[in-house]
Amino acid sequence: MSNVSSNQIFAWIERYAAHIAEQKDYLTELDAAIGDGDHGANMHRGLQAVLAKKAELQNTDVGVLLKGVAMTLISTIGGASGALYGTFFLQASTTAEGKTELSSTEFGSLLEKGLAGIVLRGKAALGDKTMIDALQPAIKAYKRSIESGEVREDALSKAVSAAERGLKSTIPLIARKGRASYLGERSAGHPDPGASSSVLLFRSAAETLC
Amino acid sequence: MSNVSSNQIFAWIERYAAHIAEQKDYLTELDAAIGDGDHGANMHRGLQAVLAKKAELQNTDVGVLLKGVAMTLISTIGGASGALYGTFFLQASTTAEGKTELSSTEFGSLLEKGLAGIVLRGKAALGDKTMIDALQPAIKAYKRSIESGEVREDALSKAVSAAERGLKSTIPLIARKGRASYLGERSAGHPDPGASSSVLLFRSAAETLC
Amino acid sequence: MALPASFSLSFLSILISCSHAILPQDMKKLINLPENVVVESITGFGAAFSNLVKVHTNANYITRADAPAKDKVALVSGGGSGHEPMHGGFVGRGMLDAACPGAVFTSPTPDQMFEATKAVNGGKGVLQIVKNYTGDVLNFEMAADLARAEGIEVEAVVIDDDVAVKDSLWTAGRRGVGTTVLAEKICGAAAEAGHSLKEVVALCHNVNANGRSMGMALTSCTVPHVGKPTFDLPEDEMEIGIGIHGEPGRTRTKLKSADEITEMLLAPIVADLPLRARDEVLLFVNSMGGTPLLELFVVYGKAHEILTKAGIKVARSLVGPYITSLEMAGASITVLKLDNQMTKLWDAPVLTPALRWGV
Amino acid sequence: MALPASFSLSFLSILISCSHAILPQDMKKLINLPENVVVESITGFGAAFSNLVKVHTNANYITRADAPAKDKVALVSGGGSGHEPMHGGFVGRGMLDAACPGAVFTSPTPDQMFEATKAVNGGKGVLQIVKNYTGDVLNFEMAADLARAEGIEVEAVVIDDDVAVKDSLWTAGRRGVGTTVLAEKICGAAAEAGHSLKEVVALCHNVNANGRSMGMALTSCTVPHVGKPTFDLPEDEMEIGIGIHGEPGRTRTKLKSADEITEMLLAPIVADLPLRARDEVLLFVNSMGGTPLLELFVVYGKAHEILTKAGIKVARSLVGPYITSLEMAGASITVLKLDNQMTKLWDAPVLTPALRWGV
Ligand SMILES: Nc1ncnc2c1ncn2[C@@H]1O[C@H](COP(=O)(O)OP(=O)(O)O)[C@@H](O)[C@H]1O
Ligand SMILES: Nc1ncnc2c1ncn2[C@@H]1O[C@H](COP(=O)(O)OP(=O)(O)O)[C@@H](O)[C@H]1O
Ligand SMILES: [Mg+2]
Ligand SMILES: [Mg+2]
Ligand SMILES: [Mg+2]
Ligand SMILES: [Mg+2]
Repeated sequence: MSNVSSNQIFAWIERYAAHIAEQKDYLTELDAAIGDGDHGANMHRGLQAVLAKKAELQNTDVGVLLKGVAMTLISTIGGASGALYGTFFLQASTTAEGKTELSSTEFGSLLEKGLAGIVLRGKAALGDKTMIDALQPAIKAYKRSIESGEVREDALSKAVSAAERGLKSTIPLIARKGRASYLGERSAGHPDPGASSSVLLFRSAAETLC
Repeated sequence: MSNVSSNQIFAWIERYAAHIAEQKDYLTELDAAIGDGDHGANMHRGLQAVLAKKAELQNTDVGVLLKGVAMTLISTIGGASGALYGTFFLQASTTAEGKTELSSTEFGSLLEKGLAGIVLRGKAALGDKTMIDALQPAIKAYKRSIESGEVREDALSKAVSAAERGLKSTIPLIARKGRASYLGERSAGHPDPGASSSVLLFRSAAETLC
Repeated sequence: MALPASFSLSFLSILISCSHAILPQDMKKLINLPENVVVESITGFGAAFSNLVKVHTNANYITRADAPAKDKVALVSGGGSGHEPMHGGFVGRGMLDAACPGAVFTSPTPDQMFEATKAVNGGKGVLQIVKNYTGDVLNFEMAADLARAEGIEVEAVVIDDDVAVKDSLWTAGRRGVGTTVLAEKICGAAAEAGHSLKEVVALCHNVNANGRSMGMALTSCTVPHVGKPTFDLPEDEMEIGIGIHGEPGRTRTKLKSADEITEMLLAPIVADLPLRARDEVLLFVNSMGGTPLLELFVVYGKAHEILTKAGIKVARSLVGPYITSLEMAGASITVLKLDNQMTKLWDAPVLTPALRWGV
Repeated sequence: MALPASFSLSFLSILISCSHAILPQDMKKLINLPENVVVESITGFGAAFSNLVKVHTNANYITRADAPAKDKVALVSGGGSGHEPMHGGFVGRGMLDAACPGAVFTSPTPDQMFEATKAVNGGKGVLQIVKNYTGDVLNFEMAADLARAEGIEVEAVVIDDDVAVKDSLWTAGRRGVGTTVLAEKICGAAAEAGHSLKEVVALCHNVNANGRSMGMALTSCTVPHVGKPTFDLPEDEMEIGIGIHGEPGRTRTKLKSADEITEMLLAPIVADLPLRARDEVLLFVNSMGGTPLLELFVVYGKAHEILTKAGIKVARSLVGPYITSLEMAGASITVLKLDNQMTKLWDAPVLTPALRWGV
């Protein structure tokens, strides 16, 4: 199976922007239920800003590309998701400096590094009802699949399923991090907005990186 | 025909308070359409305050009684109607100093003096779309009836009809005085709130002074 | 006694149709009983600003804590409640000596004004600053009669600056709105500086002659003792030229952008004054209550830009909720053409609950 | 590529169901395009208060007109827009050196904070006053990293005073609300008086430790770029313990009287601090935006009465819309237990668009 090219990585981000654009009102509604009703608008603002930089982000190496994505998200989103997704891409970019393509395994390491950044910055753990509940199982599923010799297409497909299960698992949880935590028990019964946008991140990957 | 006693005058005011209490929301609605939506509340506040002074207002002469009504309305209503109805009763009281009963003719003079006070204070004329449009024809009808030898019951009944016609006549008018005047042409098509409360004043008289 | 048929049938039936009970619990308001709201509110106000003002709940009026101020003209204003911080918030050094709050949106009564006048009279006479509403004018006149009967020199200046209303000798004339705040500040400074009653009266007329306002509403407000919105405004409409008591305005139109609305408010003001290039003005952009500062500064920014582009110098500014209509969403713009005296007096120290600088 | 069935059916169908276009004309707001509201608003703000502040629209931050102030600790704060006058209205002598407004109800970004920090750094270090929301905390942390990398000494104090939220080591902890305003005033005075960064940091922790708040809402607000109310609140209900971004609160109950609501807000504050007879406090009664002063003073009056009856001395007060949630109707109460130092610093001169005294 072929490597992931930097053009594909850009296509991934572009697709992610498209999914977010389409779902922004829904994400915002999820956030209104247990947060402050801006997650969709936040992500949309950030990803549109990334698209506006298409010229400078295309046709560079993956490191420069992802660092550009990170800095743009950080400087245009604000809010928890700006810092966290920004950190994800910033840390991810450090694994791809100078590279114009990545093996499936390298891509897995990239994801893992990104997630580690989120955990370090946000200090949340699995089960706190955050984006981590979608990201962590998805990345784990991807890695296990690749390690067991499956093709990237299958690995990504399994990652999407794992992310979705992770998202679903957030529904009954009582939030311990982020704004939803202020609600205490009233946060139970709602899916986490950040976990929803993370599902879309993997969905975009499955649609573009195979 | 018997004279009007000071007890009857008090009964008139009491009845007026009852009518206002019943119609206060309607008067307020009329005022909301072309004014500021407080005429019912204003009149109600004032007349309830008068009722609260029942002990000191009953069993005095008509002059003291009406002066007490006037001062109470003036000090509790505020707004145009407080000053104007207050002035009406204040001026009316000056015609009845020391009297414990009034002939039908004297009662007519009392009304006329009260109206003159309103005109002097508010500087409005017939057709300006104010309480004067109900009061003036009502008082005229009363006087003419008494002068032509009819009994007070009939004179008051004619006064009520004249007040009602006066109220009706305000509907198409463009207001030239009071808050409704700010509306210009948009004030046409609505009855004047003060003319409505003036109809109730004569209705109360017809119900109590015969 | 037989009532005429027309009365008992048509009139009565109209009259009775609409009455309904009002419970305070029906209203989204932080109040107890509607009939107590003004007294409870000014009591709280007095507790919060006891260093600046004194609240008298016998006749409901507010004076400077140090009243009567000796050897200065005293300024008394007042009007219906629901326009806070006006007028109580403007009582203090360099502005009003007393304020008389009426029931919500209802003029105060002569006895309030009379008591306030006696309490602040320092011997140099009393100026009543009256907004041009029949109720306010008539009640202040009655109060002035009472005060004069006790030998107090009283003059009244009626503020009528609302260009939404056509001015005419044959009507009640224009309403008094935003310029009132500016007149109270400027005349208060003049009184503080020792000007005579005659001079302060002339100055107040001058401020009124050079101030013009126009307002608009996006939503209605609800008067506590009424319990439902004063008027209905469909979801996609606004009212241009609204009064501060929810009186209907000039026109009702579809919602427009802040820039367009700002132009609609400013154009008649500029035309009516009229303003010319090189004039210096004070630009006062006021929230009707429910419009947040975030939006108000958008309007201010546009108004500032329009005036500046026309060569008019915005020399002074006031932005915020100063003459409000309870929780009504909307804004008004007031422009005051300044001269040197007015600018100097505007800048003079003021120490009140709602406006303070220079001290 | 074949997507798993569960995804394309259940998940996707939920996701797509609710999207709809938003036109600004749908909203009763004085704005132009929702995406421009913050920049247009701070531009207008800058024009109105050009003598006090300078607005930088490159990275969206507001500094004192005379920044950087030499030889004093600089105070930087910020947060989502929609809480005006906080924080921009508190920039000026004796309070903040810079404020960073984010999008409405969204934390600002690290580059705004970084630019603001550089612009106000006077060499004695910079204190970030941060309200405890994950977004604010994380973005301020990133900004601090950037500033420290350039050799600027930066400390952060996180304000978490909202007793509506249960505090815990395992969660994001309590929200930062009303005490933020008091901390900015008190620490601003300390910085002005020449205190070191270490001292101002300690003081800020002390203010935070002694301040508690709780808020409630009668109505929701509408975020411009969302276009509809953040939450639905039935006509006869209210939300107790609401956050300043429309986050749901502790409980939703039937409407109650102002007196009852005041007790519901004050009791958990008094218990949590805890307050005892003879304590001296600053009582801050805040409007969420849509609640008019008339009502706010009713709440203040009751809160003052409750505390006084409990033997607690209300030594200082602040009443008004200072930390708002756009046009939300409701109020919050903050009580700060005072010591001599805090009282002295509270009284010290302040000259900002929203708070000024002593100068
Ligand atoms: N400490 C944290 N660690 C990881 N993710 C978090 C944390 N706090 C919040 N999140 C995620 O951020 C999402 C909210 O993002 P968003 O609404 O854009 O920001 P904000 O909460 O500042 O409004 C939550 O749904 C959650 O998934
Ligand atoms: N100048 C005037 N002369 C006579 N009546 C007037 C005048 N101005 C107003 N009114 C009457 O007062 C009524 C309004 O009273 P009210 O609503 O109680 O006072 P306000 O207008 O101060 O709110 C009007 O309907 C009108 O009949
Ligand atoms: Mg959010
Ligand atoms: Mg009225
Ligand atoms: Mg009125
Ligand atoms: Mg947010």
